[in-house]
Amino acid sequence: MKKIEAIIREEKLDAVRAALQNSGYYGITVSEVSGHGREGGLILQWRVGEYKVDFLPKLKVELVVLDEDVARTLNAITSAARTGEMGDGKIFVLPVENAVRVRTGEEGDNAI
Amino acid sequence: MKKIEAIIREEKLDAVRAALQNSGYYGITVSEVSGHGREGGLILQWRVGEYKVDFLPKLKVELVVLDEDVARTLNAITSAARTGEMGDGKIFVLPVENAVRVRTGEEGDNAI
Amino acid sequence: MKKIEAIIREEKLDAVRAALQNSGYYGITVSEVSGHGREGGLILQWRVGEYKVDFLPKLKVELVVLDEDVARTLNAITSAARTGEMGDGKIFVLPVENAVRVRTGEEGDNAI
Amino acid sequence: MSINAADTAWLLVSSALVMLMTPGVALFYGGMVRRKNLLSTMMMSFAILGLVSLLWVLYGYSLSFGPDKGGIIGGLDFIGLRTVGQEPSSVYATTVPHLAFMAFEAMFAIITVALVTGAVVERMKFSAFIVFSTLWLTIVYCPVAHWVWGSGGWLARLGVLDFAGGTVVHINAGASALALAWLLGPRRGYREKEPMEPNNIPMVVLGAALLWFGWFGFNAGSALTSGGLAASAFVATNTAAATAAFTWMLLSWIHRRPSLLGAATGAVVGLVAITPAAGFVSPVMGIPIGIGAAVACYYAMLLRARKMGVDESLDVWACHGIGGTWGALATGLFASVAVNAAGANGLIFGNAMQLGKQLLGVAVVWVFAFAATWVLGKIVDVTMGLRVNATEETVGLDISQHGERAYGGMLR
Amino acid sequence: MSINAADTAWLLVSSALVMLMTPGVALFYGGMVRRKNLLSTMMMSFAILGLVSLLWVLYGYSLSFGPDKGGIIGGLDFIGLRTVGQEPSSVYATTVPHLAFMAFEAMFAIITVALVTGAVVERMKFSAFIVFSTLWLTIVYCPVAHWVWGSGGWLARLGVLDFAGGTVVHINAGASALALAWLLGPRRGYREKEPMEPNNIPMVVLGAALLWFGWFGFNAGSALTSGGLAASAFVATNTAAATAAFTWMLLSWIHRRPSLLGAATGAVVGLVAITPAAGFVSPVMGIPIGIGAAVACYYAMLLRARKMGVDESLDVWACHGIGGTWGALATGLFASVAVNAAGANGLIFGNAMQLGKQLLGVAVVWVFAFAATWVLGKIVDVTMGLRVNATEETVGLDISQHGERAYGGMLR
Amino acid sequence: MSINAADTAWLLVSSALVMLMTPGVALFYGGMVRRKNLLSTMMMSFAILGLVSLLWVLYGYSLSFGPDKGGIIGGLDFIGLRTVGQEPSSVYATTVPHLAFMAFEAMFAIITVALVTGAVVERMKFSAFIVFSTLWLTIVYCPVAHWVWGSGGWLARLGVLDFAGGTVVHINAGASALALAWLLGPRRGYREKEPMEPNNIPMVVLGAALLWFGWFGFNAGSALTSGGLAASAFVATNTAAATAAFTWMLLSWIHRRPSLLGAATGAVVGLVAITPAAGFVSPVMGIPIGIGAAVACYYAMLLRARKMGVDESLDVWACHGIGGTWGALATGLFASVAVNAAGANGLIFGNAMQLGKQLLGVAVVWVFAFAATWVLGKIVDVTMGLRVNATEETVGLDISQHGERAYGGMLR
Ligand SMILES: Nc1ncnc2c1ncn2[C@@H]1O[C@H](COP(=O)(O)OP(=O)(O)O)[C@@H](O)[C@H]1O
Ligand SMILES: Nc1ncnc2c1ncn2[C@@H]1O[C@H](COP(=O)(O)OP(=O)(O)O)[C@@H](O)[C@H]1O
Ligand SMILES: Nc1ncnc2c1ncn2[C@@H]1O[C@H](COP(=O)(O)OP(=O)(O)O)[C@@H](O)[C@H]1O
Repeated sequence: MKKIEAIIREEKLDAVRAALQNSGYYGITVSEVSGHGREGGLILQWRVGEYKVDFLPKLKVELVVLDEDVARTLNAITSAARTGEMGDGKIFVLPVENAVRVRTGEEGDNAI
Repeated sequence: MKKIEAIIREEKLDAVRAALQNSGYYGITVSEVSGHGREGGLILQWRVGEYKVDFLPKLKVELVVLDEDVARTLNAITSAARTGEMGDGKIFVLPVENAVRVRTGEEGDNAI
Repeated sequence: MKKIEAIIREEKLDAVRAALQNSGYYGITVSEVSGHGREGGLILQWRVGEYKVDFLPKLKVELVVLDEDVARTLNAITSAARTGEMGDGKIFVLPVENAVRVRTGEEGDNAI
Repeated sequence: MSINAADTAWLLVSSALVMLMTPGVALFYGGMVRRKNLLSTMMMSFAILGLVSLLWVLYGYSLSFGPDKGGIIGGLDFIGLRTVGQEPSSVYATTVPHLAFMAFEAMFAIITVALVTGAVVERMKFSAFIVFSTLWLTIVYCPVAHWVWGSGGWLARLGVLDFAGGTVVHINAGASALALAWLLGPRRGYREKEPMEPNNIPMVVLGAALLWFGWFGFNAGSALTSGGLAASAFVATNTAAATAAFTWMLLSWIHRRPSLLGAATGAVVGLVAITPAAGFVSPVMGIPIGIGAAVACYYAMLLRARKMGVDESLDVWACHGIGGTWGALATGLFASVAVNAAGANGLIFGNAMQLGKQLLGVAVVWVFAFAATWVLGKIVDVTMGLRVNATEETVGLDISQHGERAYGGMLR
Repeated sequence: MSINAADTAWLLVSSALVMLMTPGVALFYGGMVRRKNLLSTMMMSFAILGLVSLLWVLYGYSLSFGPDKGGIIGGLDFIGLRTVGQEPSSVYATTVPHLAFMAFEAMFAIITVALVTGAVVERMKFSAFIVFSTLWLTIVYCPVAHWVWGSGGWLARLGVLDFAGGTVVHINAGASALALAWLLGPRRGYREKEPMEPNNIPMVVLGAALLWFGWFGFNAGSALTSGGLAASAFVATNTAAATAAFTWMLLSWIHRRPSLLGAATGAVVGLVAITPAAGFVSPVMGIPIGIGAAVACYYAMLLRARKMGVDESLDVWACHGIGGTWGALATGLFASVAVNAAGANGLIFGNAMQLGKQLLGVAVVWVFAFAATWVLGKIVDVTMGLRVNATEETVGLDISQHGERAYGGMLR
Repeated sequence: MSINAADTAWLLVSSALVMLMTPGVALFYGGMVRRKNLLSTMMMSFAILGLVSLLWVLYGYSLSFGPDKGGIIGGLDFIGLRTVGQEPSSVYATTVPHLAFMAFEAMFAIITVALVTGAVVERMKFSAFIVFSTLWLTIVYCPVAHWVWGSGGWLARLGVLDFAGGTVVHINAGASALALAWLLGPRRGYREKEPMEPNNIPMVVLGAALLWFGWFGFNAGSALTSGGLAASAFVATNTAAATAAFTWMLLSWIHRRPSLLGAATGAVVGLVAITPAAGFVSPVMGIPIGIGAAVACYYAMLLRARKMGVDESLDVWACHGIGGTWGALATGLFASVAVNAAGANGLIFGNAMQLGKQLLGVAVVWVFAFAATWVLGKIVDVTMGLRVNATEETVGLDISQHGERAYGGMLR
């Protein structure tokens, strides 16, 4: 099992979800994060003058997949989340040693 | 050391915390996440008609434990978080290579 | 590649960011989390009487770094985030098997 | 009598101000519950604004202010506003259109029911709430309003003074809140864990501000004319609110730190306590009345929270029941015919009798409201059930009762 | 005539109350959009408060209420408030300073333009919005106000009754909203996914409460004097709002669960529907008018959402267009000269003619507002473009149009 | 003289409206600070509402409006409202109860102190704030109010015009804010990083809306009678607010994008600037006064932020100090006895003297307020310390000073 953590643009969530569902994964966990990277920050206005906000809102999509599905899932996310502009985000793959489905107590691959 | 990531129902946090404390872990980090899985979404109302919200509020409980405590901790969380209904959540175990306690600079098992 | 997850005090974000930038990492992802540890909770007031809040606001800083940069990065974060009081937080190091830059599709070390 | 345009303008404005107090209650209470019950709490006040406005026009006004039947209740002559028109009433507020007086009184009935909701938030079934409120308006509020304010009402005839609603509104709401909370039982998790933290204190403060603002209509409007008495009641009101807010702030400071939630609560209890007295006492009496209100309600709240086994969630009893009682008694202490010739002198002006009358009024309303509410609540409980089930309560009433959530967004 | 101080006080207070309604609209609408467009939605109302106040003083009042030119438009005599002073006008509100009447009417013009914004939120370019609003005020609002309310206006002369703006304000806004939403096209993602969830329902409720509060000035203030008629309009207004709020709540309950957003919407449509009738019908008629409003607007909204291909985002048409139409027709049904001698009898008092006149008024304003708005919108579209581009819309108008975000913080 | 019921109704309503402005300030300021200081910022205004209401009744009114002592201060005759009753005063507002005038003036004292808080948010110790405010009311506000508005006050006698508080309220608050901010020093992190982002712009807008609404009472109420002058001041007020809001929006647009925070700020500075002029100038003069206010305050704010080394956090000086100065001078330019016979002609009507008098009034209040505040602040600083310590400031004043947090919840 691997855990896939994708940092994506907020507006790409629907596309990514659809792509994942197409590759058979509907179980995902999403959280609101703030990212800083190559992409420039946001210029906002105050009553007079302006200021820069360094962190931009991003979403972190987490899902655990079977080893054999990693490549497919990465492709699905990558193509769904891409705009080609800076700030499209990153995907990381982490090893997972075990998983448990709380409802049933099933462990390992069955829990996913 | 292993990292345990448990996606649980919001209302189960207290039970999970108590169970963890009983097994000797009081240091935990919790965040608000949104999950989608087998569980159906939420039906909400608009001025007329209704709509479905796909993501349900969940909590992610993260804690790093010693290798020998993994099984015990998993059991504690699983039984505390279970209702038996769809949407009870999942627990994932990830390997951790090192840990540092910021306050003291201690590393490894001592840092937990 | 390793993933560094640092739970820090909210007010230390700027210092940590600066320290990371000095060691060559400007790409980071931050989220608001709630932590419970050795540090006592917060005493708040109600209309009469008071109550204790167990979870304190913390920030989770996540970044993926090259293997050779782990030690340097840990040092940078540790010294920037330290106050010496309880509640300074923890840093965990997790193995990462792969990374993808969504914008370009680059994989592995190049994606960081 | 003929219409005085200035009095009419003042009473219409006052009616609008009192109307705004019910959304004020919605915010004041809404900010103090947990987020999952925020809409449900606001909905109780908002639904009451609709329901009671309507019932008042249909029959509530008639039961309260219709021609007296034996001192107990008003007759049905004003049902559906029959004969309530643009001309003044011959007995109430004789310088303004009868409709204006009716509207002003409607706002009092509305907010009284809305106040009671503070006792039942976070666990009462909405359907039961609507049925209970209808019964309570009819069987508790209308009679008490008639006794105290109705021409011929028995407490009025005995000389009980209640300028703007210490008994009719506040004791009535406070005693009923206690009875209903007792029947309902505590919220799940009450006292097991940390208290239920208020979700939005700025919202509470905004609610308190709208209450304070609207209370000028409530109290100074109760002069029913524009002039010296209204001005006097206005100043008494502001002084009591300010003094009590500051006193409560000091009490919390002595205890720990100056609390904003405390100051907002203090303002409200000061307003409650000055309500029955506003047009009978010299405005500077707002100071002792305000101090007394803050101290009495603060310790009543402590007592309720620590000693009484009842989860009277937002402390309607401690704020309105105790505040209203103190205000009613303070009227018996500080009232002066120099301020209002239609009133009476109180104890400090040598008339101990008045304090006795006030005590009687307080006792009657306490006992009647508590008992009648208990019976009505029990009937609703037995027939349809007062509480939501455990799952509904855990999920929160916003979603379980109303299918809505306060803050929508892409994710949460 | 000489100035009546009580009437003046009442009209000034009413003007202030109506002014507060525009921030009420900002909150009511702001709470219903997605968070990324919250400021942009509020900004539309706030900018209109600035812009229309100014244009009204410069020429809007003159076009609407200046000396009649052929029943069609007012003359330019009042440009820049020339000759509009502290003395009463000889034709309008003759017991109050002309300036007070002017101010009261200004607030109506402002809120009417603000209402239209509900159709265009989340996608209209701010610059285009400002240009469109200026044109719309000048070419749609001012003429219609003159026709119905101007001394000599052709619809007024025909005997069309509109006490406080059923045609001038609500039908005008509703029909224009529909035309403009149609030109603009739907929001990106409209109907592809779940509906755009309201970001803050408590804010919607606060907005509705301020609207209800301010509407007392809107309707009872439209008596232009303090007295029986104002009181009657006041009660009619409150009764209709309450009845419609409760009815809409029941409709949502029948469908699924009692909705707070529904109750708040119901209150608004009840207020809309009573607007043209408030000073012509007996107050108890607020009940049928309120019920009718809730039912008509509820199903109009369902129809719009399910059958019509237009993303009229916050349903200005269903709420104000349909609510205003029902109110205008209900005036033709229920009006009574016993309530207001300056009015007329309606159908139920044997005067079927009046219903015909009302129908005429409704039809004329519907057609004119829709057509003129379509033309104006088209002109703006062709010259400068009505919509933001796709990226701006995706990012949200708060950041793309205004360089601001609603809730700042360390991170998000 | 005898009481005029209409004037009384108008003044009581105006008093209620002005009272609401202080919660308006709480929201306006509260939305602009960082979230960790939101309650603390609101608390400053709310505590002042309590404290100053009380002090005003106890002695503030007497010092300001008691029988003149040498043009400098009022006598102690009105201490504790002695002899301030339901009958009119013989010198002030002689057609309304003396208590009504007292209440109206109380609201001005309250909001003036609340305005100053904008300079000290996010770092001032609450205990020091309470002590300072008490001193400041007594030693700065009351004398200045007496000089300008007290019967026999030396500036009044010299013919300085200030209709509703350009000098007494706004310059007084603005100059004092500057002095106090200077003493306090900047917030930690000020200018090192990005500016402190406002936590809640919708809250700022709601605050601005309540200010605008309440300001009708502030300015039009200052006519102290209901009639032509009140109507004229009402229109001047709305026109200036609208024009300045729109102008500021354009200024931000020229710079970058039309800003909602900017429009809300513009409305406030327009209201500030029209304050001294409202009842002396023709209403259409609200246009140049509004434009001037927006431009002057916009650039003053830029100057303060970029050139002056002082963290006058919410720009009380730039908004109220500069706005009030412009308004006071504009009164000297545009005043006309045709509008108000009790006023004077300004420069454009040939009376250059008046501008000189206005300049004198401005200079006196500037210098006195700045200097006296500096001395009082220094005394408080030396005796008890003005600032919280570094940890308290980092954690935020909500928790460190008040033991509360704005938004509670299960987790954060
Ligand atoms: N090394 C990293 N570790 C963790 N998160 C990162 C890292 N680099 C980038 N990110 C996340 O990815 C987001 C996009 O990165 P950015 O550099 O702006 O775009 P791009 O990958 O297109 O060059 C950032 O906002 C941040 O949240
Ligand atoms: N493969 C997965 N990876 C990450 N999170 C998951 C995965 N599957 C489920 N989840 C999380 O667990 C929650 C519960 O899952 P769900 O399928 O609804 O219940 P159950 O596990 O009881 O069948 C989801 O809301 C989601 O947050
Ligand atoms: N075992 C753990 N797993 C995950 N997070 C932890 C763990 N222990 C502590 N934390 C996080 O670190 C924060 C600081 O820990 P705490 O024990 O209070 O301080 P210290 O490390 O200085 O003793 C906690 O609030 C919690 O978020």
